Amino acid sequence: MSGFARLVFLGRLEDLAGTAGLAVAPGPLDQVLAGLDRELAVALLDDRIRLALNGDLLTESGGITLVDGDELAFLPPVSGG
Amino acid sequence: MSGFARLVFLGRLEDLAGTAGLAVAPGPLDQVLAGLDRELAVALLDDRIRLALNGDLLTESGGITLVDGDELAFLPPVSGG
Amino acid sequence: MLDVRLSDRAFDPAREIAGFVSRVPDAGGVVTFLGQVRADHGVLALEIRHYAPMTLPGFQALGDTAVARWQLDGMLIVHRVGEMAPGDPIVLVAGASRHRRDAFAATDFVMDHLKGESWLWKRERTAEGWRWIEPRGQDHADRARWG
Amino acid sequence: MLDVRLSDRAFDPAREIAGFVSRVPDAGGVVTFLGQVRADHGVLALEIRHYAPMTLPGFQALGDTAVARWQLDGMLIVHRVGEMAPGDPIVLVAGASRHRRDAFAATDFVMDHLKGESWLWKRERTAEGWRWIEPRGQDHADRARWG
Repeated sequence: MSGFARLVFLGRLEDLAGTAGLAVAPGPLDQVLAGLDRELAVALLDDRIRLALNGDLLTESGGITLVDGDELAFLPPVSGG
Repeated sequence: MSGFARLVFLGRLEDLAGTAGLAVAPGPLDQVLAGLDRELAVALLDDRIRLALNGDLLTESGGITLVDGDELAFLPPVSGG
Repeated sequence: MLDVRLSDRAFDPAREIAGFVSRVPDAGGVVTFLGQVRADHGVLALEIRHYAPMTLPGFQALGDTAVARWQLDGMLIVHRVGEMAPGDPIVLVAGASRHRRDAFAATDFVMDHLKGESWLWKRERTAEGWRWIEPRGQDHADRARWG
Repeated sequence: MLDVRLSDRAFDPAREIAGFVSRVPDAGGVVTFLGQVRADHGVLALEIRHYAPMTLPGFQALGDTAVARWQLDGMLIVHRVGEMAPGDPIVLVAGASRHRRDAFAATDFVMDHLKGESWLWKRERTAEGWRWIEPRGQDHADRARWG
């Protein structure tokens, strides 16, 4: 059991997190986020942030549980210009 | 007096004339054309042939008289793509 | 022929174009778009971040769409990631077709969708430091052109 | 910057594009169109004849129109005359602009008008000999796009 899941922070979220990625204990996403810095957790839950699990864009962010080896990416709106 | 004017044949007219250009005696265009091969003269008078006198496109082909040093170009429709 | 690449180092647009053209001898027309870091408004550097599992597949899907929609002999998409200086190439898109309208439309289409739908995040450094580039409303208008 | 040339010998499109891009450092986007002799339908040679007092001024006027109509940092038109082989470049048009839409539109516009309004006469050689290329109805439709 246990092992690691990985969170990946893109764009400005990387700056906010102070890192491009973070190894976390697997489990329900709510629980994973509760273990993070509060300001970062709030930013990650912003409506405009999309999620990709193992490279696949998620249409719903509710009810996610990370298992060993999962990679969950937080994708802020892409840049214009 | 006298001298020369020059006729210039573009595109397929060059092939028909057998030459890219011809020096002719100055004078009214009708008279100049009358001195050419009949088949060539008929081709030059075709409605779709436009004329340029010394590099300027003519809007009317009637009443042209060539003087010494003039260059009259016969421009068939340009090719498509 | 569809060639889609991300490049984490500078590329030479003229060499890429020459290579592309040599692979489409039957095409009557080749349209290219080259985007480069503008040298005119105090930008000292541009950084583009990507997410490997999504960025390249996204470009590939966009190329596939263009190839399916127009009659193309070839399509090339090369996009820089990482940090760039003013004058550096950012993106090169090329379309080759028998009739030029297809190449124009496909290249234009890819550019309209690249800018707004790619998984890329950009920030600029000016004298005041780094600043993230936000989404633009114009991108939506650009994509809406294609129905 | 408007650069309009006729060339009676082969030119290198990649080198021309590189030279053009180096002269427009402030442009965010450069669109190019390269037309080449197609290698796919039995054409052994293409000859383009021109009339010096009208052909180059005609291209120049077309370039002037594009420069007046769009916001361009630069515009390049290079056109071959004389005899060419399959694969040889015929025409290179490039437009550079701050915003890519101007460069796309100007390049597209110039191509639509080049083909139908330039003072150029073309013939092709196939196994059956030389054949003059006639005007096409499509050229009128292409120009009509621009109102």
